[in-house]
Amino acid sequence: MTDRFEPAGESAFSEDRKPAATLRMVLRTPQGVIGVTIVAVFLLSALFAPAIAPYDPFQINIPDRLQAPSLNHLLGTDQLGRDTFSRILYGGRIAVQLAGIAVGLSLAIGLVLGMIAGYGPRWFDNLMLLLFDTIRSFPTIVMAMAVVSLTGPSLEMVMAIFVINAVPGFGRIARTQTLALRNTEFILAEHSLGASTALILRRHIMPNVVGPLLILAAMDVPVVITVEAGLSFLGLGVLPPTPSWGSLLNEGFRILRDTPWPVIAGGLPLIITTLGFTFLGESLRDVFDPKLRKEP
Amino acid sequence: MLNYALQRIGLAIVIVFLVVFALFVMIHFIPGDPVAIALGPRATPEIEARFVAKMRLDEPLYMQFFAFLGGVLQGDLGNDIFSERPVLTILFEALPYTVILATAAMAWSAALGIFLGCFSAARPNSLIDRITGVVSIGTITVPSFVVSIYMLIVFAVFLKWLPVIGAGEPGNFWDQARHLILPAFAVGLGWVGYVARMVRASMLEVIGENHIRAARSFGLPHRVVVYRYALKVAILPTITLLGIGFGNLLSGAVFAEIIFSRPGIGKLIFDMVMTRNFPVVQGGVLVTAILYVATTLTADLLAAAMDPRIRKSL
Amino acid sequence: MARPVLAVRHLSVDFRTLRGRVHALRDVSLEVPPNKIVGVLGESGCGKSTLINAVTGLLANNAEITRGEVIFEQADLAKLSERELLKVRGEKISMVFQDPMTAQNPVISVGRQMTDTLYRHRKLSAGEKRKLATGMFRKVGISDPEERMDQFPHEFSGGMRQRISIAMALMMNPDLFIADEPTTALDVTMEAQFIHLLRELQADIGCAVLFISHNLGLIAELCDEVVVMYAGEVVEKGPLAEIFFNPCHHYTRRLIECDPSRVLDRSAVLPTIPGRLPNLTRLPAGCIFRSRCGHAIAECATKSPPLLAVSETHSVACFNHASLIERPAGGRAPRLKSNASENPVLEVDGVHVRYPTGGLIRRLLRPDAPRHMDAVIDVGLKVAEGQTFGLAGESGSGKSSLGRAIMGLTPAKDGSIRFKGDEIRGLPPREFKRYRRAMAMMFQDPVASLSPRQKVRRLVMEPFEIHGADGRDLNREAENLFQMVGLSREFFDRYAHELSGGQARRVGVARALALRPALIIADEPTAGLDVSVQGEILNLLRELQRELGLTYIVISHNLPVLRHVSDRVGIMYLGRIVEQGPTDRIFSRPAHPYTRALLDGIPRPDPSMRRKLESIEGEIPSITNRPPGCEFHPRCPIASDLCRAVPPAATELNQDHVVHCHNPLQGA
Amino acid sequence: MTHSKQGLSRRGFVAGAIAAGPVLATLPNATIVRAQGKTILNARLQRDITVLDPGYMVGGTEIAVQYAVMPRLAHVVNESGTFTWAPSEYMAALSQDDPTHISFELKTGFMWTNGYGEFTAEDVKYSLDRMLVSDWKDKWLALDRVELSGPYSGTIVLKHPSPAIWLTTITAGAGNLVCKAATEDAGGQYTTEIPATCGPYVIAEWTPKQRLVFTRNPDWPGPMPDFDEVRYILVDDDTAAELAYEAGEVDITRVAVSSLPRYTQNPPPDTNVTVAGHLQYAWLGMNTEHPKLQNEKVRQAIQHAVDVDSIIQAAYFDNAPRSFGIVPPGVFGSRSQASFGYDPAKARELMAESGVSGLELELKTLNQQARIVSAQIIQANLADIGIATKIIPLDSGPFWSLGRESKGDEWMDAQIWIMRFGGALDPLDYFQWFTSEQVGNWNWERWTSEEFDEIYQKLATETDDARRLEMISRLQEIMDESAGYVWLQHEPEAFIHRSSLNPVIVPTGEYDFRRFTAA
Repeated sequence: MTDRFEPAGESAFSEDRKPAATLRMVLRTPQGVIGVTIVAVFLLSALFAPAIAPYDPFQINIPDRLQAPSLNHLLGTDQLGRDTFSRILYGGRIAVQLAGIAVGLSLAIGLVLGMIAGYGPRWFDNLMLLLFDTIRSFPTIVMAMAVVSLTGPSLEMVMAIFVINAVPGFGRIARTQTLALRNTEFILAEHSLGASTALILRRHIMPNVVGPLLILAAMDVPVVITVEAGLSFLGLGVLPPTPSWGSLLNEGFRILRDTPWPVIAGGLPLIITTLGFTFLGESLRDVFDPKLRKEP
Repeated sequence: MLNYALQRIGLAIVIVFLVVFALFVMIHFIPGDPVAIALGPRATPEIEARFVAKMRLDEPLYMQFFAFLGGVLQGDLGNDIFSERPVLTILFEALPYTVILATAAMAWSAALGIFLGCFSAARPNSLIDRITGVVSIGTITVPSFVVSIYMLIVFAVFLKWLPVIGAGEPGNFWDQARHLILPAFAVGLGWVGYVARMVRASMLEVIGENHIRAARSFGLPHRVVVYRYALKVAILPTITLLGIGFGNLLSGAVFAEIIFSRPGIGKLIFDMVMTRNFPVVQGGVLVTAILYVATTLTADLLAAAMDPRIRKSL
Repeated sequence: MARPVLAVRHLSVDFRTLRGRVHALRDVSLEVPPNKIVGVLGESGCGKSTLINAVTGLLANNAEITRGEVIFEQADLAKLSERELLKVRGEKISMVFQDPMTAQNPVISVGRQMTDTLYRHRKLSAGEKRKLATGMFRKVGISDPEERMDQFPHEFSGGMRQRISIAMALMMNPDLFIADEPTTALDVTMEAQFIHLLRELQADIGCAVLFISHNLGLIAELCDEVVVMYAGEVVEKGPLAEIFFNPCHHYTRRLIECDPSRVLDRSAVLPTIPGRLPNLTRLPAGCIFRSRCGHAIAECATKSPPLLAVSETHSVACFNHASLIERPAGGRAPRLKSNASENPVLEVDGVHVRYPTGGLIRRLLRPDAPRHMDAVIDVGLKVAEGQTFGLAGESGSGKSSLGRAIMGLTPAKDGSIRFKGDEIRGLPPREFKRYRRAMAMMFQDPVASLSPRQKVRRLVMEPFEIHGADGRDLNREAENLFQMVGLSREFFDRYAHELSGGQARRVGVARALALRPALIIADEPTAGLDVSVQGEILNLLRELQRELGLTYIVISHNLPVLRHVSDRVGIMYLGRIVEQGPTDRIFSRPAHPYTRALLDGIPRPDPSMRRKLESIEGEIPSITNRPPGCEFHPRCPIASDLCRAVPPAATELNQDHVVHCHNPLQGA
Repeated sequence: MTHSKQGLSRRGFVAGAIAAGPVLATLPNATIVRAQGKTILNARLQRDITVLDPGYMVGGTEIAVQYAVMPRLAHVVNESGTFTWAPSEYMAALSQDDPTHISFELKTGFMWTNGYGEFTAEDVKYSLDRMLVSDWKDKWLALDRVELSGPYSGTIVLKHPSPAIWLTTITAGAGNLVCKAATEDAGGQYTTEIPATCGPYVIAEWTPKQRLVFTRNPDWPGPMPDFDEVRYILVDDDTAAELAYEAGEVDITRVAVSSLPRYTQNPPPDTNVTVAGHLQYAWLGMNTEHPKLQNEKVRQAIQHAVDVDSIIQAAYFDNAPRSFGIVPPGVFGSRSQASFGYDPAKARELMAESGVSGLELELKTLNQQARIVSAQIIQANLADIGIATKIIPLDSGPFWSLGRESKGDEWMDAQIWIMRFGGALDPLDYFQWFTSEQVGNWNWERWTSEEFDEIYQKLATETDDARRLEMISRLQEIMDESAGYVWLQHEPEAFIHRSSLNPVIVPTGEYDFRRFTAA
């Protein structure tokens, strides 16, 4: 460790891992400040969208359609004359939902499967690896189309497709971490005390595995939104008139030659939010563990 | 090494098998009928029944699956339900374009990404590092269909430097190369960011290791330390990433293939699922799964071969 | 005195960290005269590494030299540009680092790495460079250098890799050679070989050496002059003999007293230095050592003591050192009595531990390859109630595997393990759980053996959670346990990483004690602890044994520590106990040549007891590739043909002294 | 060239008001691609070909390919704004002798490629006979038999009078003729490789998923077409196709309706916009049997609630004629008024009368931008009258199975949907999917009317225009009364092309390359 100085008796993990302290550490770098700010604005604007939005995002107003940005409509209007700025604000709510539920679910499933794979019997580990590899080898597009064909496109389906594809990533990291922990002294120490597997997994392995996964989760948030945009492009996205960022981008793309505003307006929040989450994710990674790498 | 390779190959076969099986299960549940999709109200129950029989969809799932596997073993992937052309032929028409696109995209993005990653890692937290970081993330985020269309408007419509559609005159290398530039750019752009972030992260980690300190303590110049000593170690996980990226592009370059009207395998599969032309879908998924597993395997083996620690012990 | 090769003057270094500015070095001055070996002595956190990084210009980005200069060949290295520094590094100054396993690039052949360091010599052809490199290889004692040049670092053992490090460092015939804890990661026998090599090479090349270590014995063994550092300051410096025979700073004196290898009396309580290093972000006013000193005077609280000359060559940073000079170092320590009885708590007989190797496909491909390796072979031992059995051996000797097999953490293949007469080998986990109440294990790394995300109180109380509290008042129980191991209540809510090594070890002890076990297996109880803290833990263990009638198995590679705590000692080599017997007898009259070599390998913190020769040659063979006959014969100085062919049986000499050797040493 | 057209057979209809320009209009001059001394036309191919056999084709682009290389009896012409048929260049004579007999006489000297000899009446008979057992037999339902009277002449005998057969069948894809000998050699049917062609162009190259290239047929006896080479280049995506046009890589392409305003108001240099026809008809369908929609008042309320003009404005950029029934403008019998219109007040009134409240409906539609925009407007309109609507976009697989009993039980759940069919130039073609027989197949609205079935039967054989008009009006009225439909719009088949190109595009949207001319 030539990178940082460690005062005696404290490890690289020093201070504590309490959320408040972690936040303090993150806020000590410009990158962290930007990340936290953007993510905070993202969450707040989603939460208070009804209060901030100047228009009803669903209000169709044909005469005002396809307007360029103006004081009336900060980011212009779409094909149905709806206010793009309001739709983006509400889209943020969708994004929060998508991110929260889809990423959260992937994390939870990946965590459980990964931990059992890493700690449990060899055959289960092999089975999980096989499952993860199979999912990865399966063309995502075909999977998405199959799922959507079955049920029609919806937010839930976008989430389901994301979860199916993201679980292997989380699972692999959880597994690797668990494998690494499995032979550490403190786990051995728990064994020597006669602790049950469930107790060891729940209390001693999970808290150590979940940290790296949270970092991956932060970095996956923008990925969900881009996935949603891509699926919308292929007509496999969310239900209209839901103002998701992906569908905004996709709708904008269709009328790009007439007006570039919807694409710009739909793309900017996506890029900014991605930057925010990535910065936050990387800061978290720097705080928790510089060694962790994101698996693609 | 041989041991490792054999193990991985065995696993790969199982994975391909599972992928194809999963596909059959999906097909079993996917609603829709190719004739109705193609002909709309002109589809009569009679014609529909004929096509169902053609695709063996009236047989039990396991029968369909084993019939397909039996065909595969004899090198027969069935025929397109409408044109009756052999699926294998159709796939081999599309495959070269996809492979060329994926190769070109990964090649340029890896070259630039590795350079940017090293460059950033050598100056962590400097202004240049930060700018590179923002740009990398930007490239990761912007959906490739948006990039594609802007590239088209700028380079093909306004500047008229590059062609818009197709893969170029068959057999004309330069024409094909010209047609490759924009799609390869659009597809590779996102990967520049990925690779750069990845290389930066692993470089930072490696640069923190003792042997780099040792190399520096022997007075080796910065350039040698970063690009020879550190990169040689840091590149290993990146190779795996590139393998996965390449594998994903085989079926995942759909956006670029649609917008640039390139006859690739990703778009082929997409169209064929849309029209429920299942024999082509089955063949396509089989081939892409094999290629995916093969490329990731190759990347892993390559990474292993480049790492003497693994090379000798395996 | 000749002009020093290196002169550090008033050097201060700060680190900008997320927790504030760390004042890592403050006003450090020292000189390295030509052709001399200067030792820097200090415990962890004293700033040794920062010092050498500052000298070589390898400080991290967040470090800043706030004051002072580093004069090397009339130039101030602290002010040189990176380009100029490059010329100095490698050519004039070179280094060897602590961990040989990570010091070379894993994907570049060692030969290439060697010749790369010669990149400035454009005149040399590749062949000549290679020749130079092979010559250097030969010099550091690597056989077949021509072939081994093309191998990769992982193909060498730890000892060999440290030799390669030296070879690389000395390629350019540097004027100054810096060794940063070069033997800490090595086993005793390897360490002895390394020190010997270093001395030879230094004499041969004639460079100045800056040798950094926490190990008093090594410093005493190797150095001409000593600089003692504490918390980023030089507290005392002078010629070796002055420092060891007439230590003036209270820290130096106590450090020397603490070394268990100095305290020969087995029953004595080890001296310790209570307290912790101060926080270097908020420095206390006055003397940095004041809080732990015990001899502080009023002045110490207000002023930071400067280095004062005691003699021409010896100076010390202490206001109250005069009183010291009058008192002789090392007082009489109080004694503890052992209360061992004859009832065996644990009987181990003929135990094997075997680990499988390779998977199914490997087995198919190479059917003749070994399918398993034997970590422990035919081990038998008996521990009586209240007794301490010491298990010694180098890394890979199987001592930890044996400990884990006894605890049922690793299956033992055959033989028997009886706990208070009950056979516990091969019990299913459910049934074994009953015995876990009565047996406890402490693991090597004091911090890493505590679950990192649980509060200390919960950790200590966990045994009750697992085995049931039996109606005990857990709060009372917690306080009791904490009191027993000497921790205050304020530690209840801490996490493991917030503890120092010593505190964490105490928590480990409390955890082990929670269910009042009869037997505690302590795996390297002092590993990772500074000398000053080792004593505290050993004293605590002894005290608890006396109070609670505990039985111990102490596993350690550190023979002085074992001598202190054990009633009986077993020496393990390649999975077998090659010799066991009463501690005094083993240490005074070892019968096995290996035991003898281990004992000879202990560096004495006494300049007057310098060893002349390295004890044994070679390295420990791999356990998958055991030599025939007596497994020690390739390294044994007195091996005969018989040894090479026939494994020796157990020979009982007397007084339970058993040895596996065809030719037990005379006098045993 | 004898060009015989009898009054009876002149089934011409006034082409409706076409927004951007008449088909077959002569357009101002500009340059067309010329390379290496050759005149080359680059046309966008929207979908790759799969089956070129007229009996088993999918349609669309495949018909365009057949038009270029295969013989036919007649083709569509526009005579001063009226669509009618004219004998093709292969014909010495072609006439409708009486309502059930069509006589033909071929010219001599048209040779099949690949050495299959001359195009004869035997080929005509073979082609039409095989249509009766083909996938396209519904188009030839009226055909009884073909009687040959000589090697080059014969008579097509119909089972009953069928005025529609000219514009819906003989001039359409199902009227393309094949070579008997070659087709039999190929096993009776073929897919991507036509065993023998006989047209001014031959297929020189087909690179699957890329392009299909026609070159002049050197053995063609008739006047040579204007282009040495026609490259039919595959571009799936509309946006990409527009860019390809603007970059000069194609000379003619179909454009999305949403792009029409841009190209009409601000066209790229030397560009003309051509609308071939509006033969698509779209409606909001309602399942009259669904429990939620059994109440006729509710359905009538919906009929009055939908603001079709807004849909046309938002989704079709004001470029699609509003629909007042299934017969599109330009086709005989097209209406300019339906029995209901946008009237939210009346819609609310009807809702009140129905006594239904808190109605929640699922609106299913194909997953395409314009339809989804339309659906959102309908959603807003229905919300105005107290009906909550959930839009369910479907991809074509599940969508086309939606109301069909043969595809499982989905049809029971179908509530309301946006549907679009395409028709031919004769009104008869439009009503065939809405008879009682079609309930559960393509009549997803599931209403039945004996009167409708009866009139539809009669209409097929009726030849008198006045009575036909009356019947067509009544049929559309019955559909209005079923309250199963809200008529939406007729989407145009719109194309942009170089001004120097005179394209000939049949109203259903297929290119007729052989008649393309360059100025």
